[in-house]
Amino acid sequence: MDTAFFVAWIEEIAHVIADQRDHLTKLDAAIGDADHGANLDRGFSAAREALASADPPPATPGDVLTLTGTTLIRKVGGASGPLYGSAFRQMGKTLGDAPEVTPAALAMALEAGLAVVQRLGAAEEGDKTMVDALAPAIRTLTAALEDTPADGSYGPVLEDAARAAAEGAHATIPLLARKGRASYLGPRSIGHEDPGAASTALILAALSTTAAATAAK
Amino acid sequence: MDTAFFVAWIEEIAHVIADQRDHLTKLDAAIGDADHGANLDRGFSAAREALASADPPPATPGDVLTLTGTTLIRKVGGASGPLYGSAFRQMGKTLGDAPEVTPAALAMALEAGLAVVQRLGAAEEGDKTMVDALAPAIRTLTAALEDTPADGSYGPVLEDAARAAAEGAHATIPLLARKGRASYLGPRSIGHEDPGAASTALILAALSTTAAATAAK
Amino acid sequence: MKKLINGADSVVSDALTGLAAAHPELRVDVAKRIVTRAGGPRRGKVGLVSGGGSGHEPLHAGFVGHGMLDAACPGEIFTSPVPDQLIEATNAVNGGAGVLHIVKNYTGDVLNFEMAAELCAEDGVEVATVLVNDDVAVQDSLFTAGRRGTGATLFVEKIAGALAEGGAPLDEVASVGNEVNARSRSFGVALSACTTPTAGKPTFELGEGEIELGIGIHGEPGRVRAPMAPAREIVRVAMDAIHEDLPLSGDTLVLVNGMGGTPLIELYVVFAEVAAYLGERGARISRSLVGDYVTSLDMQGFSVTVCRLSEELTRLWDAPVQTPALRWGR
Amino acid sequence: MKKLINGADSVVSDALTGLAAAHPELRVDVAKRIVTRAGGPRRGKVGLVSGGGSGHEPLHAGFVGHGMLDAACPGEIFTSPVPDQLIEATNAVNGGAGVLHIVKNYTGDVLNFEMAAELCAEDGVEVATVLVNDDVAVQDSLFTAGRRGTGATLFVEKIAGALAEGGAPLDEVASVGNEVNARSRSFGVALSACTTPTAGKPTFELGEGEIELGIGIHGEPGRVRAPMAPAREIVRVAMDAIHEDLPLSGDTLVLVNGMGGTPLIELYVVFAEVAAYLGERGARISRSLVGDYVTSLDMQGFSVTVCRLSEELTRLWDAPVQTPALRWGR
Ligand SMILES: Nc1ncnc2c1ncn2[C@@H]1O[C@H](COP(=O)(O)OP(=O)(O)O)[C@@H](O)[C@H]1O
Ligand SMILES: Nc1ncnc2c1ncn2[C@@H]1O[C@H](COP(=O)(O)OP(=O)(O)O)[C@@H](O)[C@H]1O
Ligand SMILES: [Mg+2]
Ligand SMILES: [Mg+2]
Ligand SMILES: [Mg+2]
Ligand SMILES: [Mg+2]
Repeated sequence: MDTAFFVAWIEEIAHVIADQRDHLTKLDAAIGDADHGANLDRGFSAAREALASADPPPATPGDVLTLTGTTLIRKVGGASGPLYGSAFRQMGKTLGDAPEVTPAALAMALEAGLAVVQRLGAAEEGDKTMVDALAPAIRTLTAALEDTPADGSYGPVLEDAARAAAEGAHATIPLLARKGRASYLGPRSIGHEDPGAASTALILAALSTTAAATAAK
Repeated sequence: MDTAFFVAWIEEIAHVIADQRDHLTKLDAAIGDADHGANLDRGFSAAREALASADPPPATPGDVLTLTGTTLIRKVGGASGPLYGSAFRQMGKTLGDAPEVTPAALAMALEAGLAVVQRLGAAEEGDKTMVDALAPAIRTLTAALEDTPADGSYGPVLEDAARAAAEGAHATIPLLARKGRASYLGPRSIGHEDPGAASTALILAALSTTAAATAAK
Repeated sequence: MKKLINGADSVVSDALTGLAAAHPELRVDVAKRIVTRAGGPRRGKVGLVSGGGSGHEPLHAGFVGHGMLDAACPGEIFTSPVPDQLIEATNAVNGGAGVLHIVKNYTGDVLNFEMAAELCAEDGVEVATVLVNDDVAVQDSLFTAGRRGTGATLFVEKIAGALAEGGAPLDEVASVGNEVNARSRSFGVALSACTTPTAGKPTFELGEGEIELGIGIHGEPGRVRAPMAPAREIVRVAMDAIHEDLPLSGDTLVLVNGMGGTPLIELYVVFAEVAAYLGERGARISRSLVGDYVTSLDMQGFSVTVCRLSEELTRLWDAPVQTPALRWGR
Repeated sequence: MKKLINGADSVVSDALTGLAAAHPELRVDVAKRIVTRAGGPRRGKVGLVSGGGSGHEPLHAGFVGHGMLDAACPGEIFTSPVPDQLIEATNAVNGGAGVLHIVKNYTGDVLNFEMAAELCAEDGVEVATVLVNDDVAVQDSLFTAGRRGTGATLFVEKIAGALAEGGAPLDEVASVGNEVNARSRSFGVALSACTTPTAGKPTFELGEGEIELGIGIHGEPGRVRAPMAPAREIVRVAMDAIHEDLPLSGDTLVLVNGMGGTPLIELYVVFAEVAAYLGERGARISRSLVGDYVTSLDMQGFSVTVCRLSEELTRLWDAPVQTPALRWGR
């Protein structure tokens, strides 16, 4: 996966988040404050623009993710801004200046991003946050890497990871929230999908979509 | 018509206004400020209590109407308080200390009451106010007096006056208001019955009811 | 209808009880419904009395205090006070220099104040009256009830209050009040109707895409219903109506007033448009207020009031005032 | 949804434009969304910066001025500001004595302020933080997000602001802020949900006979839904929750706060009940505020905040303040 791949990923995220903006807002209206869709839409469309207009353009996958993270921090606000922003920045840092990223390196970067989210937000799995989508996705990815086909095609692996993220998001429905705004609702948070987990699932789905599109070329 | 008759009239007014309170409020909500029912209910139930607890009790019809008017002024507020209050006070004054009131004297008193309403409020007939119910009622009464039966039974005469008031109230529906709050609506006041005209019709209906009840005894 | 009340009949008394608890600097007679300054009348100072129906808070009780009113008489919701209240308040604040009645032009208010003024005069109290009628949405003629008194009431109470505080005689205080009224115009817009506790439901129904233009402060519908529009366009309708009646130029005092249910953030959006409108016409906002001052229960909407200032009026506006709802300089 | 706006995306900017037009004593950077005092920082005075999502007006921009905040950073509606804003504001108000961040305890606010504080510290600016978490409706533990910051924010900003104005050093200003927070508790009740401009419809639906108990200020539902009840009973629920957490006695500062869509007359009815409740427990209301101070757009409802005063806190509360929404003593 090269620099263009990562730019394509962020563009795909911006696209799918814009598309699902109202859905995310609706999820946040139920157990939060009805701004998650608008927040991420503002953030990722700014990231897409930042990447397009960066001069010089980002030279490495690490540059792409770092600039994305910085832009999210600068544009989103709320809880998701610093969390996603720091995660992307950490991923960028972890990738360093490698021009090509292997699935294994990507998994490590995601792992580092998750660690930052947990350091900042102190959420454990099961607390009904974005962590509940990100953690299982990474686990699936790491496990699948062990039997990646020799031809190095990582499409199916990322597809599995995206599916795990979606399942993780779905599995937040019966949970009682212990972090973020939803926690104020106590038991009334039960029965609703966490908006941040849902957006994480979209971000991982975008990764898989991007891989499929790249493979198709 | 003696003192007891006038006390009975005020009691009947209090009764019928309480009964029609929501209806009057609804009329006032359409082209005013939704308080006419509450205003008159407060006023006439206070008048009934004032009459019941007056010590010494009112000795003449004039006393009854004066005390009623004073109580309305003290308890109602709004436009209808001073208008109805002054009208009743003026009627009381006009009747003087006569112990018995003839239909002719009553007509004169009502006439004097109307004059006060018009002096204070400057409304002409056709301006969509209580004047539009009171004026035709008085005209009917005065005209009918000329052929009151020799036995002095004034029931049918008062019934005619009440009917004229009701018709006058009904006839305010197509009018454009030129006085009171409804005038702020301009042409949008058309199509609604004036609440004050409606309450005047109730007051005259109460007069006729009281006469009928007295005659039945 | 959901309201934070104990019952429709006790709203006004309960609110006055709360007013008394919150403002020890006021004397609140809950039973008689008279709010005065705790200190009593000042010898030789003209007393200012205002009043009107309840439901317009902070008007008028929230404007009782140093530099503004001496007494307020709240009536029932949307019902003018009765003469007894006004007479008692007039006597309570009479410091021997006479009393000014500030009356919003509604038939009920005018009649009840007139009765009170007559009786006070018979008792030897000198009473003058300023009639406030600033609402350009309403046709003004001898053959109508005339224009309503709305936002300019606050201006009149503040500026006449400042002059009275300075020791001016009754005729001057009345005349500055009349001047402020003559220099002021208002226009109101509703996004929703209000609900009185006794009626229990909204006085009119507005659809999702409708607004009322030219509303008053008693929940009555406006002159016309119009389609919902961006703030910029709604403000233009309001300001055009004002500007047509009183060409706007020079220094102005501007009140962007919430009707009770409108968030402050929206009032500031409106204020930005009012400022742009005035700027385009070369008028200057030299003093302003943004907030809920002359309300209509829970109605959503706003009114804008503009007063063309003179130097003297500006000075009086700036004079210290210390009331529950308006305070500066002390 | 009907709102007095030009569009969902421009609400915050348009309102800031209005704020600038209405308050020449403020410097409003509409593009960067930073509101400071027009004068710039005072050498040697601790700077106070607060901020948070928009939609809570007058909080925080309405509290910028002498004796209170030096800067406010409004975010998008209900979205905390971003670090850039906070860093720039911190630098703008740094008079060399360090800067206090007053942060309401929400994950987003905490994280963004933390990032800003870290970067400011790296740049050599001394930053201290007071975290406000007064809302007793929310469970407080290490394993939750903790209690929300609501009405006590105003108390912290006023009292820390007064101390800073007097020239106290950063640690003392921070410590009085923490003390105010520790002595304050709040509880909120909604009669209706609010509607954000982007969502376009209410965040939850309440039936004609239902209310939400224990709500925050972001339109989130409360802890429980309950049947509508008279003001007296609703107030008892709120005050019991506060009293259980912080036994009420002695001198208190009480805020009865409207959520944005509640008429003032109802807030005074609520205040009367709060006063009766405190009176029964032998506590004294020695200072108070009634009105819309920490709002949630157009939500109908109220919150009550009680702070147990000391003599020193009372003195600081009484110190002069001159801001758009809170003003006395000058
Ligand atoms: N402490 C936390 N750790 C991890 N994720 C969190 C935490 N707090 C909130 N989140 C995530 O952030 C999402 C909400 O984001 P958003 O609505 O944009 O911000 P805000 O809650 O400030 O309005 C939640 O759905 C949750 O997934
Ligand atoms: N100038 C007037 N002359 C005669 N009647 C009037 C006048 N103004 C108002 N009214 C009557 O008063 C009625 C309204 O009374 P009410 O609702 O109690 O007072 P308010 O208008 O002050 O709320 C109107 O329906 C009308 O009949
Ligand atoms: Mg949110
Ligand atoms: Mg009426
Ligand atoms: Mg009325
Ligand atoms: Mg948010």
